[in-house]
Amino acid sequence: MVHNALSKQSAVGIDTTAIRIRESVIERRARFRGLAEPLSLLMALAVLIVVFSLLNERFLTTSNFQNVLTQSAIPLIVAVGATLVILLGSIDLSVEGVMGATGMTWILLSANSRGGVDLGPWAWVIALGVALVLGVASGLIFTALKVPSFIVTLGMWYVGLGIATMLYGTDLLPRLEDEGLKGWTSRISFGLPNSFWVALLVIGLGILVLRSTRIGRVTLAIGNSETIVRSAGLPAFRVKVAVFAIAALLSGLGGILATVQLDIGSPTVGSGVLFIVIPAVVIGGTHLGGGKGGILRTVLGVFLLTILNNGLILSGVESSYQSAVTGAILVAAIVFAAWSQRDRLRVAK
Amino acid sequence: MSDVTTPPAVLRLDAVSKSFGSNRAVRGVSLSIQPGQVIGLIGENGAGKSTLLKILSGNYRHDEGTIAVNGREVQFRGPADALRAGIGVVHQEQSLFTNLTIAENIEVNTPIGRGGVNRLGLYNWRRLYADAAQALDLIGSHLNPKTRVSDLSFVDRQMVEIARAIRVSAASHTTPLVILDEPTAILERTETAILEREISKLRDIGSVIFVSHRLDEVMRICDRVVVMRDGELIADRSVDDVTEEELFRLMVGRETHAAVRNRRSIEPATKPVISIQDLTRAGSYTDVSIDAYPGRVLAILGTSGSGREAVARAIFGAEGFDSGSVSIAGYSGRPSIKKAVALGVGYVPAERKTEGMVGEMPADQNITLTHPGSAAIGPFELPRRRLSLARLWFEKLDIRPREPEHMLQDFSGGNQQKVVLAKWLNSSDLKALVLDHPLRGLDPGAAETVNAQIRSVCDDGTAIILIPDTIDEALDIADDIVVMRDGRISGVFDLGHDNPATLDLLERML
Amino acid sequence: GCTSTAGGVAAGSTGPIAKEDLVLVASVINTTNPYFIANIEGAKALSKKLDIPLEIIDSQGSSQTEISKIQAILAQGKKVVMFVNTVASSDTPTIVDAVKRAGGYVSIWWNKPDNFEPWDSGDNFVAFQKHPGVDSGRCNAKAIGDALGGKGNVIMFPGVQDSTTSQTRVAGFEAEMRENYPGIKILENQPSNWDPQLANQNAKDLIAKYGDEINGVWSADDGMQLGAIQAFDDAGLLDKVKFASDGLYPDTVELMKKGYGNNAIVGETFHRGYMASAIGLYTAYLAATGEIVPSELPKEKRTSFFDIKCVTPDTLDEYLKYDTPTAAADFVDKLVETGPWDTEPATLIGGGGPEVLPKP
Amino acid sequence: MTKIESETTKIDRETTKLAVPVRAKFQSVKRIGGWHAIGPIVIFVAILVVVAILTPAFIGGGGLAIIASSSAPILLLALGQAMVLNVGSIDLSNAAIGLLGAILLALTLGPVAGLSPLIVLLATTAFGAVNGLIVAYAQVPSFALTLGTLGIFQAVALVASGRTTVYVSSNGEGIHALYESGIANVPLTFWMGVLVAVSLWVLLRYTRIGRGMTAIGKNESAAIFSAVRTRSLKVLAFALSGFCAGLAGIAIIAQAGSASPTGLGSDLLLPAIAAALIGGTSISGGVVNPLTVIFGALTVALVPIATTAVGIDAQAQSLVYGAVIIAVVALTMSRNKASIVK
Ligand SMILES: Nc1ncnc2c1ncn2[C@@H]1O[C@H](COP(=O)(O)OP(=O)(O)OP(=O)(O)O)[C@@H](O)[C@H]1O
Ligand SMILES: Nc1ncnc2c1ncn2[C@@H]1O[C@H](COP(=O)(O)OP(=O)(O)OP(=O)(O)O)[C@@H](O)[C@H]1O
Ligand SMILES: [Mg+2]
Ligand SMILES: [Mg+2]
Repeated sequence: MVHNALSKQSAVGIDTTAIRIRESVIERRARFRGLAEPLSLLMALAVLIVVFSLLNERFLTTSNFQNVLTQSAIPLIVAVGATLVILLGSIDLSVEGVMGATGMTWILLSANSRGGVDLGPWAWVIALGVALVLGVASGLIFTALKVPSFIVTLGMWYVGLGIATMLYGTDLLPRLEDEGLKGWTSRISFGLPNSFWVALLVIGLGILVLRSTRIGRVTLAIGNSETIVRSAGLPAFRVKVAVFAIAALLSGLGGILATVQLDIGSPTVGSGVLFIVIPAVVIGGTHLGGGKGGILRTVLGVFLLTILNNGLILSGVESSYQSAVTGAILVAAIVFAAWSQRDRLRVAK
Repeated sequence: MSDVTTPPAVLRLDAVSKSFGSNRAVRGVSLSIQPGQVIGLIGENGAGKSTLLKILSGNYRHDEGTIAVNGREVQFRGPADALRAGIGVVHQEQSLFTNLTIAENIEVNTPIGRGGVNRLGLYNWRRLYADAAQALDLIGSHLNPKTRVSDLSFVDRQMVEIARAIRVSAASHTTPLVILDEPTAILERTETAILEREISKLRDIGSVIFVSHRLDEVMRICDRVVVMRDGELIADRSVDDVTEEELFRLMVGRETHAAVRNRRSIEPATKPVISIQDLTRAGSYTDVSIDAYPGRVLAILGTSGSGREAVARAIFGAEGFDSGSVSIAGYSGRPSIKKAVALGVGYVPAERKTEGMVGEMPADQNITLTHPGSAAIGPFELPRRRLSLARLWFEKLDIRPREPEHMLQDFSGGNQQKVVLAKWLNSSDLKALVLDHPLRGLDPGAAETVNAQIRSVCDDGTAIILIPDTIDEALDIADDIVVMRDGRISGVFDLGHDNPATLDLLERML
Repeated sequence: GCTSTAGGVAAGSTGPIAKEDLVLVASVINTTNPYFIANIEGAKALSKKLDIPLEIIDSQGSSQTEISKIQAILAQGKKVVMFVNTVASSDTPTIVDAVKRAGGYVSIWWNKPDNFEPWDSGDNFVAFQKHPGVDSGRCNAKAIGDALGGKGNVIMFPGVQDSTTSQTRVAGFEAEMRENYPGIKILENQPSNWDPQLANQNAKDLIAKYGDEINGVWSADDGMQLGAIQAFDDAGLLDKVKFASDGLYPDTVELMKKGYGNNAIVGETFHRGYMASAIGLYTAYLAATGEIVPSELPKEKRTSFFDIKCVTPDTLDEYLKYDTPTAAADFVDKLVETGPWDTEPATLIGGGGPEVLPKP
Repeated sequence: MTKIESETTKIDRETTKLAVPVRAKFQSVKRIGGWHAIGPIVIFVAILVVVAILTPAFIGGGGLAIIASSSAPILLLALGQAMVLNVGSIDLSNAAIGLLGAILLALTLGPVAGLSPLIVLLATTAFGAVNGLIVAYAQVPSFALTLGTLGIFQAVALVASGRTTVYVSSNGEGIHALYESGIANVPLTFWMGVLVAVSLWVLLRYTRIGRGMTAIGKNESAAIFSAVRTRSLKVLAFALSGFCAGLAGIAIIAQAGSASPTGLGSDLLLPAIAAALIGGTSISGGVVNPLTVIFGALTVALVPIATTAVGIDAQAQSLVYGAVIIAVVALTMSRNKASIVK
């Protein structure tokens, strides 16, 4: 039982070349893998663009380009928040409800056809405040009461929708009266639609938050292992609440922009956004389990879905089949992406 | 223990206790640590070492007693408080964020406004990488701080953890206290050597609490050894006045059991149970041929990166290979885990928590998961019989506490390992057992029980393929030794007639 | 043992019910659309007029919610007089069955299976009522066809694909164009699920696809039209395109009055949600109180089509009176006076069986 | 070796001996179920009591039967979903499969009569199995995959139905009887769900298949290394989800006698998932009790009915519904301080 091996071993000297070689292999593999996934998404996107432009020459025009960008703007903004939430390993289903509540609050406090008060910029503050309250409520219920985010945000969807419905009441549809704001979202500035500029700003800020701030890094850490986050003394609670608040704020911003885009206030102004945003995040390659993924990938995902939808209409696919074609392409894309990584020990949930 | 008041003890525990329900994991532990001391903390699996350390790291709150750091009494409300007090920890369980880079993991606790995090809370990546590289350099590692932890091997991960613990301690302005809970359990000897050197260096800047089941290591590294048993601190000795045997007795409560293995030679007619021929996997191992015979223990030695684990996994069908063949009991078709198990192979993986056990399942269900034995009739399970079957194994392998209906994750590491072993032993027809670091994290007493069990299975005619922690473990139990280096076999010994010295083996490994 | 289920004990009910025992129930698809809000308004007005309590059911767009909420009210043992704007036509048999068991009386609006007629179900299914979709579609087609001078290209935004309401409107629109405006080409239709947002997006995509080839836009309801108009406005094409749709929402009235775009909206059909609910509820009320016996009514009073008016910017003024704050109450007053089938502007114009689609 | 054993047993711990009786007691409480298992039942009953106090007529008038019958399709879908959640996956397409099943049933009942339900169940089980095969063998995340197949099934339903409501032309009596007749005044469609729940409970608790599934949900890697047939069991979980969806389709036809792509059953995905979760199923896998899922489904069906029965303003019902769903789960969740919830 008494060992003398070690002292001898030290005498032999520690040969670290094997370790060095392994380290360099690791680095090379990591670098390649970092590129591989977004690359296959970009390839898929390129294939779609080529196919659609062959099917209809109007597909590759500036005006359609701007159209696609306008349509992707609101999902992009909301998806930045959704990505953060999914990176936590949670999910935010409340998107459409928050959009409705925020949009209704905003338009009823802005110059609108129903009359009432016009609070100008304060309308933005109060409306986003509503979004913030909903987000913080989701976050707190999720973290403090430990209710799964799926249920919290599902409930919050209905709560938001309920608030919007009650605000809507039984009066006329509120229409936007401010001529400067009407159609603002799709107006072109410096070659791009205004709403897309907003989306770019949000994406930029999102990337900054994720890459370079405490909230962002702890978010990734929580997605990897919350147990370790807690035992490392990191502020898991605050970060989770903050992420839900950010997500709700962005949904709220999306709700206001959607209201501007439609020119009328409606409790269901966000309808359909959830089913673009979540698939976009997933297609982008962000893991639903949390910890892996990023905002730029989500951006690709949103573009993929928007272009797919736009391209199917432009190439005249019968509308009954559109969901099937989208679904089939989605299945093909994820199977294609996962095929090379198949391994008998890999766990995909 | 010591009446000297200057300098104040880095850490002083006074009658600290902690219970989980009715289980008093730590009972009235008093201990004081002076600056520059390396304290070895040893004890059986489940003795309460980790629990004590988790109290110190703020993960658990103690029920009774006081803790003073640098002479000031502290109340840790959470891990953050402990960090602030200058206590850096390497937990027994792996605790790195595998999706983040090495640098982020090391710098994860850097307070805002310091190091790579500016006052606005924004990260300065260049600074972060530089700091991390420096921290790694301290422990002799040259890993690129930009590497993601998921790409690292066990060993490298452990290095990162230690670098982080040291960094946390050094970042506070107090005398650092570094707590290492079994940091060497998953390290190979070469890495342990580096680590030992580093721990010795830490003496100059602070103090260390070091937990290990390897008594020789403890004797070499530490100044003082404290022994825990059943949650109590039962001995506190200077390394100079204690021997390994004495420590063993203190821990386990009995003398070491030195069994000498009667080695048998292979009878001429015997066919190997497992025979691998020219097995090659690019970048991992090349032209490996090994035969494992019934009733014999075959140990594969090698350093990390030698490819021995990959070979073991290939035998079990868990990983593919590029060329060559694996034949189990005459079958050499397409390998898969299911096929291997059907042919009577068992595998105890090195990563027990993730691959070896379903932690959130009761121990009895883990035991019968693969081979239900008498606990199932056809597809139907019989919970009562399952429980009594599990009780049998609990007795036989001395798994404690004797409560097979408890979640496996609530057992201590050593006992979990025994349950994993029992899962395979429960087979009525176990032809071969592949053991990847089976004694990892086991206390010497438990290690002996497990070893005895392995021997007994082997004597019943099962072939054992063992990837041991140490050369001595191999010499202790093996009939055959295969040495691997850089993916190739560099030596084969039949201990029936060869008698290799440790140094011979070591030379072939390095 | 096996017993009969689904709530009530009474299987069907004949004989008049005292007014004090009655409760009015109006079930709408959602409460976030002007049309359904108007449904509620009409029900409230009638409730006030008849002095009978009213309960509103919000189906939240779900058949399951609709049916279970209706059953919840029935289970309380009240004698209901019910108006249901069904979420899907397939809901009708279940609802009728439940009401029948509970001994209530129900009028269904807009959606029901073609082969499921009131006279096959006894007196409790008082009537199925709607405004004819074909007329609506034809009316819109005329407006666009005339505005375009019989030449040009049109895109269409139908509602949910499996909705008969949308299908009949589409059929009417296409038939009218085919028969009387051969110079007008229908470029494409993109079902937009009654959703203004989706119509807005689809319109944007079709603008990208056809650009200024588009001369006319038809939508199956005004909600979708509001979304589509905004898309054309954003693209700067509003001045060149003509719109027509069904429903003449108050918001549309405002746009038409303003001459939005270059008098972009050229045609609408007029009907009001409060009229539908008031007619439906009142018919059921008459049956409940025994003032009419459904089985003795002619078939067109059981499966009934009510008039819709074609509105153009020139005739718009005639309809403003129906949107005053007292309009619903006024309508109800007249309704109670003249009966459910003869109240202007929603008078009975036909029925007695499924709406006949024009031959393609 | 024998020597070791005798010695080690001698030093068996005091703690162990002390701990056993207390723990055993705790175990027996747990065996009854604990809050985790009875929570959903208690909450359902509590809401029911509130409704009964506020509107006694509702309960007297067969309210329970209404709740049970409207919960039947939700229950069936929730049970399938729970099986998939148990292996750590999710099936977003099961409600669409159910509706497609209903449409197929309506289309085929006339021509092939009694064979039709069998064909439909076979088809929906196969649809589920295809999901499972792709998830297991292509190793794609189930969320993304079933989102894709959801779109496909929806389109198939739309096309198969001819974009309109499909009515059972003949031979519908047998199916309709499932809704018309019942036990204890509750329709057979609901009892069908209960039967499935009990079967699944037996499967999970008393068979190796169930044990394997749970092991996959709790630690798939360990399950792979324990030679659990992980892939087959995943396929089985998805196939069961498809099968349950087929039964839900039958329940829909039993109730409505017709089906349409946007009609009854077209919006059951989220309610069914909510029912599974309220019934104590863990969204991250490995924890499920089909018996409590019954009460999850009953609760999900009860809340909107209750808001109406109690007479909450129509425009506020959404808000109340959302708040109650959150509150119910908050109350029924079993949690401890250290647990991680996602
Ligand atoms: N979270 C917990 N809940 C309940 N009991 C626990 C918990 N953690 C530890 N225990 C129990 O406390 C006792 C001490 O465990 P601890 O992990 O401290 O042992 P250890 O000395 O570190 O053992 P090892 O050498 O195996 O790591 C054991 O009986 C263990 O089962
Ligand atoms: N899937 C893989 N693909 C490529 N290279 C791999 C793969 N798995 C392992 N390797 C590489 O193969 C080499 C051998 O790894 P392995 O884990 O088998 O070492 P080992 O000698 O068994 O380690 P230990 O010292 O822990 O026994 C390492 O350089 C490792 O990076
Ligand atoms: Mg420990
Ligand atoms: Mg290794």
